[in-house]
Amino acid sequence: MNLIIFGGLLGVLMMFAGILLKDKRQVSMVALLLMVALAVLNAWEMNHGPVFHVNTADMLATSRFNLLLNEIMLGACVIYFLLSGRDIEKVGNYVAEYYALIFFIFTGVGIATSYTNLLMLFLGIEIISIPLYILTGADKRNLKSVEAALKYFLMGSFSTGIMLMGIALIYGAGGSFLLSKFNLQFTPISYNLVGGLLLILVSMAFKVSAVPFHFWTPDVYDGAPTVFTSFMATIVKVAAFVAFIKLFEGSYGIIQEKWQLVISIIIALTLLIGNITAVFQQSVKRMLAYSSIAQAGFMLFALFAFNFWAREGIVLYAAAYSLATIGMFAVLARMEDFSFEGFNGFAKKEPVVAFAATIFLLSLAGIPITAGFFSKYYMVASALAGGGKYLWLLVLAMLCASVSVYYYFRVIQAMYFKTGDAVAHAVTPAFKYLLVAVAALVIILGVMPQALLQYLYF
Amino acid sequence: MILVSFIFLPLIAALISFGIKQESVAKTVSLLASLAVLGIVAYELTLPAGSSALQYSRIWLGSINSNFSLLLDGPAKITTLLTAVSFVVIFLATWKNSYADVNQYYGLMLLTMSGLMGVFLASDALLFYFFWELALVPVYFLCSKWGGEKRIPVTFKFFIYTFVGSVLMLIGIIYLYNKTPDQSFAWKSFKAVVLINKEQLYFFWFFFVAFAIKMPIFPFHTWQPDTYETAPTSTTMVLSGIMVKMGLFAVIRWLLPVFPEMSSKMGNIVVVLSIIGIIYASLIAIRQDNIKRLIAYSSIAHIGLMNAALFLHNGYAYNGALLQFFNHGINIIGLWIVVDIIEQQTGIRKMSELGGLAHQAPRLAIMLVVVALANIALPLTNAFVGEFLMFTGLFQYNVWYAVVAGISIILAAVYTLGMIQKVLYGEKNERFAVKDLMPLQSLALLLIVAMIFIAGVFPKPMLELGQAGVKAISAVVMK
Amino acid sequence: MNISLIAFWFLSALAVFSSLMVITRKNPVYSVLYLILTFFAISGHYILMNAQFLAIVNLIVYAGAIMVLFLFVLMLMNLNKETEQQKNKYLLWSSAIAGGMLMIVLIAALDTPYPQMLEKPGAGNFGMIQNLGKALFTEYVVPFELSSILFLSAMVGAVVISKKGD
Amino acid sequence: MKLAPIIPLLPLAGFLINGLLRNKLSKALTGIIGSGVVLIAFVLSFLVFNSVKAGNTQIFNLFDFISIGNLKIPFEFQVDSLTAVFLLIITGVGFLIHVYSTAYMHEEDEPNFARYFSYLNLFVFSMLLLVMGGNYVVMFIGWEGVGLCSYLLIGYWFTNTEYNIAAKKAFIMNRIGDLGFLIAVFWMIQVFGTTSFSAVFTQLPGNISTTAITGITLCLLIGATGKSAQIPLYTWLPDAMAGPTPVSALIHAATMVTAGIYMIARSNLLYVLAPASMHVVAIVGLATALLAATIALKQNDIKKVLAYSTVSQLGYMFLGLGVGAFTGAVFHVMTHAFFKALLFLGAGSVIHAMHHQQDMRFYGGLKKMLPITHATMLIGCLAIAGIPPFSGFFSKDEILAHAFEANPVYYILGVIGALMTAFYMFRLYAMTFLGQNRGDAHHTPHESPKAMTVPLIVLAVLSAIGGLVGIPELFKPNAHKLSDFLAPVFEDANQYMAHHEAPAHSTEWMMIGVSTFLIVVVIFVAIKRFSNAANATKEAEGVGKFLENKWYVDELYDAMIAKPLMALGSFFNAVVEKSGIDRLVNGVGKAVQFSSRQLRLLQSGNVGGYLLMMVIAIILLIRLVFYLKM
Amino acid sequence: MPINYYLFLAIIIFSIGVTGVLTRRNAIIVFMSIELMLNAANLLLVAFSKLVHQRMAVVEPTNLMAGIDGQLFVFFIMVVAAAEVSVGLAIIVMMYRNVHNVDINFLNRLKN
Repeated sequence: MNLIIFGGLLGVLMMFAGILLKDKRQVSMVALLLMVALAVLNAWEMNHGPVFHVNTADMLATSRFNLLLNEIMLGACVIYFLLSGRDIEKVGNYVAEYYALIFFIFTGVGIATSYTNLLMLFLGIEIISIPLYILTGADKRNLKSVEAALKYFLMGSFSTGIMLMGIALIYGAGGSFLLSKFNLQFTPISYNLVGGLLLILVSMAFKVSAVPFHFWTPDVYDGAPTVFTSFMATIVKVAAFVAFIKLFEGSYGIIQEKWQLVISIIIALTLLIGNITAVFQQSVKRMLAYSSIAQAGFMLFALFAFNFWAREGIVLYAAAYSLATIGMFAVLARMEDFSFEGFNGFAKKEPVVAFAATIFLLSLAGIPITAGFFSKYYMVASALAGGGKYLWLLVLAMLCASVSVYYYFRVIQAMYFKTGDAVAHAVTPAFKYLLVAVAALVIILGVMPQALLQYLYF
Repeated sequence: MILVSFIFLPLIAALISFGIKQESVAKTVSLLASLAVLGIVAYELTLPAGSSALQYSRIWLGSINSNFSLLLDGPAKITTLLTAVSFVVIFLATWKNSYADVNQYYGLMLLTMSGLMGVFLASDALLFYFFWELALVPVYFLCSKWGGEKRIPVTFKFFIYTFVGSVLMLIGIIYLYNKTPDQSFAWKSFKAVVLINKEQLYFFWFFFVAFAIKMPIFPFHTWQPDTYETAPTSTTMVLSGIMVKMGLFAVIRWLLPVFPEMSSKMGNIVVVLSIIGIIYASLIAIRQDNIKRLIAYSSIAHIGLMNAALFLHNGYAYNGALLQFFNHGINIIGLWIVVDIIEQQTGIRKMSELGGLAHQAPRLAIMLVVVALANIALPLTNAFVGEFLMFTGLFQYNVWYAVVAGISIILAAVYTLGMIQKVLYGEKNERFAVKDLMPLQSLALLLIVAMIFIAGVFPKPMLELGQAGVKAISAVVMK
Repeated sequence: MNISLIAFWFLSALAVFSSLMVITRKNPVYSVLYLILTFFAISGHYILMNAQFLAIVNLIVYAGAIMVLFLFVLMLMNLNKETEQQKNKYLLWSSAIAGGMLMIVLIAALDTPYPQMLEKPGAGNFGMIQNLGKALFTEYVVPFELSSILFLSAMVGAVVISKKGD
Repeated sequence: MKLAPIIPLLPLAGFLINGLLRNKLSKALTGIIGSGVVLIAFVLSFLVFNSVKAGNTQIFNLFDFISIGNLKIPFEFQVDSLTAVFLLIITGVGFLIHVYSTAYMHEEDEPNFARYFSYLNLFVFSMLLLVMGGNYVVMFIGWEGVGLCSYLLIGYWFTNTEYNIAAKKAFIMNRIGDLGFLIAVFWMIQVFGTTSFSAVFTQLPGNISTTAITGITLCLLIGATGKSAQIPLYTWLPDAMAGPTPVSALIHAATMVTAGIYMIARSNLLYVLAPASMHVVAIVGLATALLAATIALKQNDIKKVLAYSTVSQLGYMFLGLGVGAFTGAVFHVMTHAFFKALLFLGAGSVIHAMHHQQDMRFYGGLKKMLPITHATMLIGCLAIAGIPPFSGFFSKDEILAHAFEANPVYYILGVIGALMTAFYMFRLYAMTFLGQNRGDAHHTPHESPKAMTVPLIVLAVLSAIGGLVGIPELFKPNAHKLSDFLAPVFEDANQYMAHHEAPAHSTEWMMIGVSTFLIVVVIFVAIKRFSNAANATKEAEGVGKFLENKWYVDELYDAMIAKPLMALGSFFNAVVEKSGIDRLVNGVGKAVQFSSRQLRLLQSGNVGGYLLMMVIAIILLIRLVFYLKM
Repeated sequence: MPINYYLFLAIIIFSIGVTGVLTRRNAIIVFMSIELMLNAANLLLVAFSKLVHQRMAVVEPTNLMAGIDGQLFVFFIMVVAAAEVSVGLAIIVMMYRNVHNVDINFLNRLKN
């Protein structure tokens, strides 16, 4: 609740800051402070409840689960500001506005993670999407950016249309928009409801870029300014996932068999396409775009069987994935050349940065001692907890995981084992220390995930 | 508590070594660390069975009930001892080798050591898998950074190949976890798992393939010769001497006790595979001109025999295999040391281009002959007892298997003597000047030779180390 | 065959026809005009279903504001001639077929054997503005407020993107 | 008697000292150490011999070698009369040959000289281990040990590649035999649960299946054929002549090659209980004896002749074992050790004098120049030819007599073999010492130093009178010392052996007479024929060529076994490995890359296409959910 | 009349919108087709809200507000649509500024 209210307020505040402060650095500072404040407020809500008590007419309901996930996203965003503030300033003149939009997005995140009413889901998703269209197109002179914005916008609103159709059908079936009112009990299950759920599934799958609704992802991630790609690929994606899970955790237990089949197909496709297509990419940025699809495939396991493992798993995954990806993009944004060759001999030039990047890549690949291992582990475990019915899916997932090793390690090879002169700009000591700190965080999570997971309880 | 130091001593040393810049200091640190570990291991071995210092456990992941629990049973004793000894010897033997970024090199070596120790000690499935992967990563860096030509693709193949194997095992682990009575990863609970036949079938193979790739046994072995050839020699020593034991050890701790019926049902297939591998690898070894590849293939043959022995459900074979864990490690490391010295000095791997070294480096020649003869299990060398017992078991399992596998004894003689002849004998070779052993190298090799003969003449202590493990799982192993 | 049924059929036919026109006209300006026609038809349906307020809003917001905006943009870019080049034939046809398939599949899927009947219009006046207003400012006040943030961000975005000078 | 375990340790010590200090010690010192330890060992063996004669056999359990569960294989020694005999032969002959070597190897520089002696000591150590071992495993240890030493000594001049190859061949052929031995041991462990002689034999005959015993004995026989150069594994021995001549004398004539006989004699009880194996042994022995003899007829390299004669004599010993004449076999081992060592050393002396010329076609007329060598070698030739009263006569006669009892055909063939033996031995004698010198004129060979001639004389004496320890019943009742001495070892066997009635004395006399007469005739023919240069140097053709090329057995083995294996190896290496398994593995990776390249094309960059695919996906999903009944 | 009529009508218009999106290349027309889709949803919602209303009227006749939320949802959809249109047109204008073209396939740098 705090997140929603203060997200909006601080957003407005940012805009004023933009008017008052001329220096971009200061704007970034303010943004950082406000984001920290937002994180603190959310943390406050975790322990002491919201600041303002609003009667939401049971359209919003917070739980420890989604608050923790919000906290993770906020924390990730703080790190994101720390690492990439400089790059945000480089994008264009409207730095304050960009920050403001990010705050607005967080309002949307707050809604999308705590809605109990499809109207709120719809609003939340829109409040997230619309600023993103803009951020994607923020680099106005760059045709890639423009193209990405157009594609993202058209396809995004297309999926919105589909979602609305779905909501309408669900309303027709249940006579209400409340998740709690999905009265599927009476048989035969209303066709409208199934159709509606299906269409919402499609649109949400689009938001989390699950195959075959992923087509926007590589182009948009590739075209958007790298900083905002990083933001989209991590925080927004996690938010979308939480929304997705909330939508189904209540409803779909009833028609699980069908849903599991559908979702298992989607997962399989996502893993296959995501991983295999990433193998042949030439640009690291685009490779990361595909890898984000692949990672989504793993996160989808949380929907596949929403149980204890999935709850803990998605939390862990959100943290691990966001940290690693943000870190990796932060390094990438500093690079002269985004292609794999651009990383040749990077370890010689910037050993510290290269080391951190290696940790991030290992984490993405899911190698033990990094957070990535346990996040993947929990996901697989969640799917297996229901028995070996979908063993083929797990085997596939694991094989894909080993395919993913291929393209992540290509970067490591370029950095360490190939000779070349990789050029990186503006690698300040502060930046290095931050990176190392993030890497350390990744490792800590990888060795004792409990440190994070414990917040799910008490 | 002491057990923890097996893992963390090398780890800390590794971190220190990463920090150090001077070459000599880094080397000293690693040597001291390995010596310290050796000391501790030796102390642990003296402890009576059932002593509290032989196991350690504390909560790791409470919510999923996985503990950081270590156990030093018979097989673990042998493998940990092997690890400790080998690293000391390796560091001694390669003391004079110079590497770029030497501190990183030694740091990674120590990381590998700690990972290996973890694998051998872990008595918690998740922890085991954790270390299983962990031991692999530093090796990947070692091979790809300091290896020979074609190192990057070769190492990459090795890494992904083994990775594929282990991820399947991960599925198995999780599945078994769900089946455990008390929902825990503890070794005990895993042994208590009851599975229906089909599950056993699947997950037996999931586990076995992971281990088989690591060992490696036919037909999962193709990564191995290339990797041994390209990897820096001291890494190759670790790979061939210790890492292959990971797979065999894992079979003992995680396969036989967990899938008793299936491992006796499938035992025959595994044994046949191994025997095919033995002959196959030996025949290929005969045709090798590259000395490193020759040793690689001979190693495949030996590993195949050990693996077969583990699945015979026969006490003799089992003991023999355990004994051979240690001895094979020592012998092959000895071989690599000699090969390394030769390559360091001549830069040649092709046996056809070598020759006549016995004139220039008699001490080296003697060492090579001794180690090579140990490698073909000549009596009174260490390998003899192990192979003798394994063959005894194999014979009792199936006469014809024993006879076929026995042919490898002859083939081994063929390629080993061929190697000795091509490398050492013949006219004095004028194309290169070879200096004889340096003091440290001699020391390392003398240690190895000493172990070869001591273990060869008095195998009893080592056998008794293994005995404990045999008793521990005799219920499953000896039908 | 009462008046409302006739109205329904007429409006439906009009809506479908005009929307078809929207997507088939070469000249974008025609498309816009047909779209407005469609909106009128749909508003008519709203009235048939006692959603008088929505009918008006639909006309004002959509047919009025949004479509004018469209027209405005079109004129601005003077795209009011048939400049659009065609997609290649296969893609075109496959797209058309896909759309048709979607329709057929959805209808087939959602067709219920014994559908409920809608009463004649005029029964009850719950679509009137006072009811809507009451609901909007009592239980739907939170989304109402939040939509302001949506507008705010949209506004900011529009400014950021389309402001001249860099 | 208590000292018995010391005996093997002495040569071991010698090996270590000479081996480790090879750069420090002077030749003299090395020689003294090398020979000294063997001498001491000989003395000790003599004490042991006496105490055994007093009739006590003893088992020394040194330490547990292997003990798993109920399988206990201690490191134990067993000393009884059979062992004692071999102890004496090994240490005695060994000592003489050590002494001989000090002179023969004198050109070598210190380190190699020391290396040579350390190898020699190591060999003696292993051989002692072999004969003293109290169970088959310890025996096997010695068994492989001697194989190793023979490998090292054959390849002693490692600069020469042919020698190395010969050494390798010897070791590998032995290994083939060893595999048989090992399998026999495994079998014993399975059947008897132990490998100690005492424990095994006490279980016999018991209710052990005949198949088991036959199998075990046949496997042991394979081992024996490997070590004792019998068909089919004999081809290594002639090549083994690459080694220094004293080595040939010690290893490839006197001691190591008799290990097989020792082993079979040791397991006599097993063999007796497996008549089939006995026949196999006899036939193998006889066949080898004849084959080798025929080949020896046409060899020109002096050492090759002796080598084949060794093979042939070993064949006789196997024949003896096969027909149950265990004592005879051991007896022949002893006498053969004497005269064959003598002959080899003599040949060595000749070669030494002829500056390492080994081809007899360049000898001739050395009688005057090497008087001692000539005299001693003549005795040796007479002994091996079996002229009474030289030692060879008694031992060979005993074997042939038993052969006759078993089967007259054996006897006939045996005699033919004996005739050939006499022929080629005196061919050698004549070509070497008679006629006129065919070597290069301008240097005259002269007699070897004392260190070489003294052993020759000693051995000559032994081969002259050595036979007297086994005078057959025929001449003088129960004067057969050796058989009395060995009786305890073979007594159990005798009671299970099929007893043939001994032939009448008259027939025996007749047989001896005839055979001796024929032999004498053959000798004179040989001397007559090969004293003149023309015949000596004549190129062999026809059958002769065939024999000179050793029946092309080496080529046969090469074509039948070695080449196919090599081919298989290269096939695996080139085809199965590279383009089979490995390509499969890489193929997976390639497939992924390929599909990646294809899948990229889905991402056409065209919004319409994307949306189209999405819509199609939606349609399929709806189809799936609504029309898939679950 | 049966609710299905409205259901089908909505679906038809929706599908026409989809077809438009798929077939046209002019960004603005594509966008208009999307608006068509939204309106189809609106129509359906209104129809259902009436249905719900009269269903509830049977259960509790006093509650006049029953089913009102359907219409309110339509209201919000219009709100969002307006916002989207503003941003969307802004983006299209931006594209036009850069390349003087509104063909969605004109910009095709990002692929594979």
